[in-house]
Amino acid sequence: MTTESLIILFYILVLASYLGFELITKVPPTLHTPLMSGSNAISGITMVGAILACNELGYSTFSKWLGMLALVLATINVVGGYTVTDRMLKMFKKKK
Amino acid sequence: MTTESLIILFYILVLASYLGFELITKVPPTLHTPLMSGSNAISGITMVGAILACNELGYSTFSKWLGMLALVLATINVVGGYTVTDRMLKMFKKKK
Amino acid sequence: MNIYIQIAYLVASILFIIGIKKMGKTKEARSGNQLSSLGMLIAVLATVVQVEAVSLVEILICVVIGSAIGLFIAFKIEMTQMPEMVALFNGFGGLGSLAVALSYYWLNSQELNANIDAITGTSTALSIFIGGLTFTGSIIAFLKLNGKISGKPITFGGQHLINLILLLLVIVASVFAVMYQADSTYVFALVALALLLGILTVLPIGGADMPVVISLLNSYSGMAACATGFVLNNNVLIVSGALVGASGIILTQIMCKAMNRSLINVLLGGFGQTVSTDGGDADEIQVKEVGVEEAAMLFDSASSVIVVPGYGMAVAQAQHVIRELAEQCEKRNIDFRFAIHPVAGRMPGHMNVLLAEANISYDKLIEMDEINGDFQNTDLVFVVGANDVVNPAARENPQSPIYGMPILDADKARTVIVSKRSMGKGYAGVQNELFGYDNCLMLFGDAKSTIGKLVGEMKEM
Amino acid sequence: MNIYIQIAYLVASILFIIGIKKMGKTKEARSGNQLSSLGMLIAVLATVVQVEAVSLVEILICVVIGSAIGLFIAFKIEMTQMPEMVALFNGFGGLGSLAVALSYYWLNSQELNANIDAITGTSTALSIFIGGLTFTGSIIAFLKLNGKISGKPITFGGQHLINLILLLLVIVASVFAVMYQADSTYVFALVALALLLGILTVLPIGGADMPVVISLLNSYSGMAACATGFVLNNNVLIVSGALVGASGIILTQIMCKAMNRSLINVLLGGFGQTVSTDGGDADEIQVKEVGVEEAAMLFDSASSVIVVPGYGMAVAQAQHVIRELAEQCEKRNIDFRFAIHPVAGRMPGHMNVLLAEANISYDKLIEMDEINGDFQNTDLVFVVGANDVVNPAARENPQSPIYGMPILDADKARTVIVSKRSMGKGYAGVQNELFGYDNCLMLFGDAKSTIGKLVGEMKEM
Amino acid sequence: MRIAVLKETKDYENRVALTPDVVKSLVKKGFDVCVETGSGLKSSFSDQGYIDAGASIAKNTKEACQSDIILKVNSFTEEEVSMFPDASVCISFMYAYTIPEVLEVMKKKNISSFSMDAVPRISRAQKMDALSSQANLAGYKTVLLGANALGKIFPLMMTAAGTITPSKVLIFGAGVAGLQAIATAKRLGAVVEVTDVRPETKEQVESLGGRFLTVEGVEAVKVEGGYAKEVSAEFLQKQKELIQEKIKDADIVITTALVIGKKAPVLVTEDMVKSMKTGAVIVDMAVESGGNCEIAEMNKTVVKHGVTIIGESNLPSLLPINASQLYATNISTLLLHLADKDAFKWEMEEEITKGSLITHKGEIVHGFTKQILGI
Amino acid sequence: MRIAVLKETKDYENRVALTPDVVKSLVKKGFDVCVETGSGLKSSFSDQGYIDAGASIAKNTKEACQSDIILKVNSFTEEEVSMFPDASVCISFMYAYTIPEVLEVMKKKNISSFSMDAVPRISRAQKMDALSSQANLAGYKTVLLGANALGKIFPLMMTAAGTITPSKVLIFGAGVAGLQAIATAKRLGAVVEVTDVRPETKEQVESLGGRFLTVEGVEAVKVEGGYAKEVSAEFLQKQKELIQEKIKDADIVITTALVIGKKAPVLVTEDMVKSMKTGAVIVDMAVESGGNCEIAEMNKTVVKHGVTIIGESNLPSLLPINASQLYATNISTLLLHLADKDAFKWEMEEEITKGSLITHKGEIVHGFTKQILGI
Ligand SMILES: NC(=O)c1ccc[n+]([C@@H]2O[C@H](COP(=O)([O-])OP(=O)(O)OC[C@H]3O[C@@H](n4cnc5c(N)ncnc54)[C@H](OP(=O)(O)O)[C@@H]3O)[C@@H](O)[C@H]2O)c1
Ligand SMILES: NC(=O)c1ccc[n+]([C@@H]2O[C@H](COP(=O)([O-])OP(=O)(O)OC[C@H]3O[C@@H](n4cnc5c(N)ncnc54)[C@H](OP(=O)(O)O)[C@@H]3O)[C@@H](O)[C@H]2O)c1
Ligand SMILES: NC(=O)c1ccc[n+]([C@@H]2O[C@H](COP(=O)([O-])OP(=O)(O)OC[C@H]3O[C@@H](n4cnc5c(N)ncnc54)[C@H](O)[C@@H]3O)[C@@H](O)[C@H]2O)c1
Ligand SMILES: NC(=O)c1ccc[n+]([C@@H]2O[C@H](COP(=O)([O-])OP(=O)(O)OC[C@H]3O[C@@H](n4cnc5c(N)ncnc54)[C@H](O)[C@@H]3O)[C@@H](O)[C@H]2O)c1
Repeated sequence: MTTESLIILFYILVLASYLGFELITKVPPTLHTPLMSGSNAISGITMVGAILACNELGYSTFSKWLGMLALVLATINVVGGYTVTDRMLKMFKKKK
Repeated sequence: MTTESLIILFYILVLASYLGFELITKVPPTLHTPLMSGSNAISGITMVGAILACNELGYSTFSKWLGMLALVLATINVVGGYTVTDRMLKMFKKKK
Repeated sequence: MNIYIQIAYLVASILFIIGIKKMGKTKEARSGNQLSSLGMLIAVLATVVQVEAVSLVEILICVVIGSAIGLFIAFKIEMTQMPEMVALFNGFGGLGSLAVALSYYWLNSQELNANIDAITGTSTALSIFIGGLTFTGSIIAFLKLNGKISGKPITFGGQHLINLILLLLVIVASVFAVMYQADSTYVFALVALALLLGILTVLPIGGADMPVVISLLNSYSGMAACATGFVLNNNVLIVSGALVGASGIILTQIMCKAMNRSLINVLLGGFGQTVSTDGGDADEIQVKEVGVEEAAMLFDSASSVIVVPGYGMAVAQAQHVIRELAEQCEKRNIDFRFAIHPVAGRMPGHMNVLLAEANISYDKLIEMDEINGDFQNTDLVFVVGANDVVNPAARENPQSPIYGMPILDADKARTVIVSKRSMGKGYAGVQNELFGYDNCLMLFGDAKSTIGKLVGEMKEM
Repeated sequence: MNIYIQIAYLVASILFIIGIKKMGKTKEARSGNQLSSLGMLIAVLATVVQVEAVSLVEILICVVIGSAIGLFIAFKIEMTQMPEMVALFNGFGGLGSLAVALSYYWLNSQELNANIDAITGTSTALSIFIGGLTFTGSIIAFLKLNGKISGKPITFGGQHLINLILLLLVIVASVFAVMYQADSTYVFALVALALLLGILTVLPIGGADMPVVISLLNSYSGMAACATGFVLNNNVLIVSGALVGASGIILTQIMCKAMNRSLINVLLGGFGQTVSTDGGDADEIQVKEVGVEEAAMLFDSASSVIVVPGYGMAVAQAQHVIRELAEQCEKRNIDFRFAIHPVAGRMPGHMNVLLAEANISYDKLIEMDEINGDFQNTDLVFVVGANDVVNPAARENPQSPIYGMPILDADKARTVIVSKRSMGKGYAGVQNELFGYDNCLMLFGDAKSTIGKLVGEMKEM
Repeated sequence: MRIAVLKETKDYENRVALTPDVVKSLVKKGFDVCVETGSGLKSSFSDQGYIDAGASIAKNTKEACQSDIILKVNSFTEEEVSMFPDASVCISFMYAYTIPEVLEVMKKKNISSFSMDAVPRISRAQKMDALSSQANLAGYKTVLLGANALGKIFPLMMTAAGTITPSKVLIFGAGVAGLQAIATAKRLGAVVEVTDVRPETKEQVESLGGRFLTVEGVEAVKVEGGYAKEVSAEFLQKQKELIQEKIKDADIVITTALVIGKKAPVLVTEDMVKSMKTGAVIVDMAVESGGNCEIAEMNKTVVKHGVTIIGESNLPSLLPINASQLYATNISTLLLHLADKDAFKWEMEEEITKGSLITHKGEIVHGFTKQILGI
Repeated sequence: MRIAVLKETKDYENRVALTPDVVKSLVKKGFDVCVETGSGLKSSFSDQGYIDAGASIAKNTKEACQSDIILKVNSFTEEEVSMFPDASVCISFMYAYTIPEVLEVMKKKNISSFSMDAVPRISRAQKMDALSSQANLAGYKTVLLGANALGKIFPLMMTAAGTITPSKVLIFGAGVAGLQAIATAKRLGAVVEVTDVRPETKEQVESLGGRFLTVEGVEAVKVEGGYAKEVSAEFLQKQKELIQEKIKDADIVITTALVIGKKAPVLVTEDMVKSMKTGAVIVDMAVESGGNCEIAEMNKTVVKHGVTIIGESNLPSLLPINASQLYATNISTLLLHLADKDAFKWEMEEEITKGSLITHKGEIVHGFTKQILGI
């Protein structure tokens, strides 16, 4: 990777981080767990990386197997994470 | 410019814009004018562009003259803008 | 590009972000502005280093000239001229963007005969267009605020149609300028069109709306800088331009809300006139309104406050929220008292009954004779639903039916805020000139609900 | 890369941002989560399109397996097991990042024998390290919460020193792994070290601190994803990883504050035990505390509220803020009443006097006998400085000195919030078991000031 | 000039025209003040107090009357006026149209007289408005009298021995006295309902936490100069129906409805009294001008049909200390408006002078008085 | 069983032991209730009301007494007791140690008697606590009496005719009555200052907006079972000094300080009265047990040294409607605790029974009474 593109990625990193800070400045404690869980699901974005990683022909190589392992794990994280979060948040509906 | 790098610049654009939105969500009216003036000074960042633009040898070409004009104008914007803003903000100190 | 320069740009960008954030809070605004100017210094220095002194002398001369002009203007002007100055600077910034983009275009298309790719070309055109529009628009705004042009909206038939046509022409010119780079006609046409559109869109707007327009144009100048960033493939320009563009739009929206107009209304040629809302019963009195937030800031920065309650407080049953206000002020060590006029309300002791109900200590309630001398040393008087009892006509106008009635000299305070629902008259049915005084601000709305909001604001500060 | 795919990634990033923003607000949290999952779908689909079905079958199989496991776990678990599930998923995510990075490293260094440049290499090492740490740390946290490992902090001498040494070894291993890519020993050493560190750092932490740890590990897994993004030069990974990393850190900090611990304390090996603060006078009663914000949310989501005032309200002079609370609730159409116990306070009619002072209408005040049947259908009971008059011992414990005194059946409500300063006893000097009930939350602090803050929160919602 | 304060002679009168504090301020302004001995006793002001304030004490009325200006609370008697020096000036609550005989004597002696009850109710005269100041105190006192006579307490009280429901107070008329009565009854915790003929009083009543009983379906009542003018028969009929309904539940009824210069309207008939709860209380503030309650008796507290009816004619006098303080401020402010230490100004066209001057050098000059007396 | 309500015979007594409402609930529970004619008249309850509630009316005391349970507010007289059937049960405020003669008669007739004033003040007996319920009303009434006797108004009032400063009320004792007095005086707008020997009352006083006068530099007072025990001489001395200081400014002084079973402590001496403002008012609630004010006279309102001193011995009786309501709830709750419609339970070791039972089948069994009577 060139330093040029590294810097640009750095811009993105900094801006996104700052944005993350700004967005979560005052969350009520009731939302702590769902928020944690929801953002955890987002971190399952490695799934994208995993797909790229197992994009090789053949099952034979170590890296391919690793990629597939990664894909399974990341998928669990993504699917399980979003579903659990949704279940939690459903409870917050106003009881009438 | 390649679309590749365009997209990356776009990331930066989007993130920065969103951040701008987030930052200025609730400004008290008293700060409207100084805020306007201060961010106006920031937009004088074209000064950077202007410096790049007049980075040519010789005064003879049109583009060079334009670049120098731009530099003068942007400098006015930057220097005047920051100074005026500061003058305004000085008035906000608590009278005791 | 050198990595250190890139890092310098990144640092500058972060400083701009932090600066803007801080500028949204009264207490930190000044340091925010300083941080952002520091960021600018870093960016400029980095750029100068980057160009490696190829044409350092010219650059230096230009910067010195620009700085001198900027400082001169900045120090010469009166505080009251601030908004027009902002407009002027903003115009210069816009023209600067235009010049940079044009310079780039010219250099490549005419001088180097290189080809500008479509993306860069589009960015260039955008930069020229927005920059030009910002320039002339700002200048018109400047002239209007300055009084050089009439503040009245200057309108003519079919202006929306003309603007639309011009806009279409802009697009056409842009496309042609990118496609036929050898022919400089198109780009000059674009410049001309941009300048013209700036004039035409701002001219029809009334002087009262100018601050909104300036804020919008400010946002535009940010976008122009951003477009320049795309032209030069420069991140710091993009970040700061986007930042200014976005925060400018939000700011514009906030200002619109405060003026009770919709942004769409302003954005699309709506840009029209404000409907003059104060008519009729207010007779000739011209009042200044104040919003809840600003009122809260005034309380926050006062060191002594006197509340003048009247019949309207009783009607609104605002005594309890006023106690909260008192608590907020006491928390800030603001000297907070009540001036009780002997005939405030509709029965003797009306205010006493209500304030006692709200548990306000007796020793905060001061009689008229005792407190009248203190008004002139008071930062802020808050008149809540009182009218006749603070009407200076009782002192000054022998023709008035209330002439001779002793009143509370609320008008002598540094600032007066009056909370009432409208320009309605009091028991005696007479107009109150106090409301039009220079130091008087009207906080319209039912006393209980507005003061409730005021307290809410203060709690957050 | 195809521009459409890039745009899809951009859209996904934006959806993540909006999703996270919305998840900070109760009312919008669910739709926020849905938006973010939509973003994920877009990102994944775009990626699948990008890889152009080279190995579609395997990918499909993996995804199906992963989804099945994820869904199975997500639906099987009880609501009470949520935090440990989050930990488990988080661990999987971490391991996923590790695997991706390792795969990339292996592919290039071992299989393709290509050279990985320093920057990418560093990113890879970071990704492996953080991913591994996250994995084992999360698993330990999971086991602790699950009860499989004792929730007690497991400590041993010199653990900070050992951790420090391991960390140094991690750095060494990373450097070597990047420098000598042909030798895979280093990278595996790195993996082992990361896994070990994860175990060692979390093991000494008490079960009560686990939520903070999980939140922190969650933030780490975000960083791991971000590092993977640098490895693969993929923007969506960077944006979402950074987003999760930053918001996770902030969230951790907020949680620390709520638990009265400093983040530094947790971040650095401080990671220590919580000092058990509830001792002595609370005897055996274990109470659950609630913060002002959460209390505000509970009010917000209730449809019926009964306030039980007691002597503490009188002491705190909280009647006026309670009126504000009533106003806030009425604004939300919440059924809001007061249950007046005949001997609440210290004189007959004590509550009546104070509530009348605060201008609360007589028909909101309900006698004990009339309201006692309603508690069980009430969402929320707010006990303000009352103690004996809601003590279930009077009903249930013939040994209690207050046995036989009729009480308000506050405990029958769905949720009870009790505002008092401490675990102090009431007039009768007896312990109140209600405070330890499952449906009871304690809002400690002077009633006037806490309710004041509560109202402030509600106003903002 | 010398000012005299006469001792009140009327029954049930405890007030005094000037208090030591006010005397002191008048003395400071250069007046001589002479107070008849024992004038302030009933309102807790001793002769010594007046002496300390700079007044002299007159042994009897005659001695006191040797002054330029003579002050009193109640109207002067023939006997008193006959003791006045020729061409002297006197001020008091005269209700001049009720005392033609006294006016006769004044004519003989060229007396100029101002009446406190005739001071116009304009903004700038508020400080001299003794009607208001006294009505205000009366409004407070009337509630206390009623509360004291009632066998119940006012506030809602939830106690171990059961809940005591709040008392219901029904108030007729939301003038100065009525409003203060509302405020006082509310303070004590009662539920207060109010009726008045002037529609603008609704807002005022509500501003004090009272509930206004609106007489539905009748046009508004004309108001002139702040006073209610005679109202239509239809209105009164509808009002009566409303009252009949409400009065059954009332624990205390307070009537303050006056129409100036006329007999007070009858608002509570004997039948209504019969329909009331045993143990209820009526306080009739208008008893002096005929009473709003048909069967109220002046200066008596009677129990009829199980209802206690209080007919105090002089309520402010039951708060003599405050009542005298306020009256003294009112009368001295008027005096200082009319005169300085050397002489009266006699600005006959000035509004306050014109409004309050009853006789000038013996001649009746006051329009309203003339009109009623038919001169 | 048949319950009788006797008519009160004591002077200044307007209450009645049962109200129609309570009678109705007892009848529902299966009791027969018989009310002596005219019992409820003074508290606005007619015979007809009782009949409607299901009671029978007895023509005279004798007829009424032919019952199993006899209820009254005040203690029974020898004459009444001699009319009781043998072995019947009676309940009232007996203050048994003050009536040894009556106890003699009870012994002869094997009467069992419970005394309302002896009901222990434990949480579960709060509903039977007539001392509290009556003291509470007394606290309200005492302020009204004081306010009514004062020549001033309570609240601060800023009017066109000048500012009326708020009245100062000084209250001794913050027991049940004292606290209610504080609340009532505050409501009316007075400035309230309070002194008590029990330090924990400070917080209670402040919770009602009163200002607590702390006697500095003396150790705390012992409290037993909620009642103040005799306090040290040093404390009383310091308290006296404080009071001497404060009483000069007071407009109203209310004393509620009782020490059970003893003569009330003297808190306001004659010298202090002399130092007070003319026109001030003292209400002595302890006048029946000797008075907190040295020169108060029982059941009289006297003016001494310019100060009005009110010595009502029976304040609750001045609010007969509410007082009877609450008392009826208290006494019927006690009765229902002790008996059902068929018989008494006679759980002699149960705390409430034990505390309130004075004589059992003629024998005096009440410890405190025995102790005082020296048996
Ligand atoms: N105290 C007495 O004994 C007595 C007796 C009779 C007459 N008066 C007369 O009453 C007057 C008293 O003067 P004042 O200054 O107290 O009152 P005022 O002059 O009558 O003015 C009251 C003001 O309150 C405003 N208001 C009404 N409702 C409101 C609400 N809900 N929220 C906010 N503002 C509200 C009204 O303006 P908007 O409609 O614009 O809101 C009005 O201008 C004097 O003229 C006095 O002579 C007094
Ligand atoms: N009403 C009467 O006539 C009467 C007369 C005498 C006795 N009593 C007795 O008094 C009791 C009344 O019961 P209750 O439930 O009203 O009161 P309580 O049982 O005495 O409890 C009052 C509670 O308020 C809390 N508190 C005190 N100050 C506070 C503040 N500033 N902010 C928040 N909380 C505060 C205290 O807890 P913390 O210290 O932890 O804050 C205390 O536990 C009964 O036992 C009754 O029998 C009543
Ligand atoms: N401008 C001033 O400064 C000033 C000063 C004092 C009073 N005022 C005004 O003067 C007015 C009269 O005050 P007042 O206390 O002397 O009034 P009042 O004694 O003349 O009458 C008392 C009230 O009784 C009402 N009333 C009359 N007939 C009635 C009926 N049939 N049923 C029910 N109510 C009836 C009247 O409307 C009035 O409100 C008030 O509006 C008061 O605010 C003005
Ligand atoms: N547990 C219950 O349910 C219950 C019920 C009713 C009353 N009580 C308590 O019983 C206590 C007594 O109440 P009470 O009204 O019968 O009291 P009380 O009539 O016996 O005495 C009145 C007050 O006078 C005070 N006093 C005594 N000597 C004094 C002196 N020299 N100077 C100043 N003050 C002096 C006492 O401390 C007391 O506060 C109170 O604490 C009350 O709260 C408890």
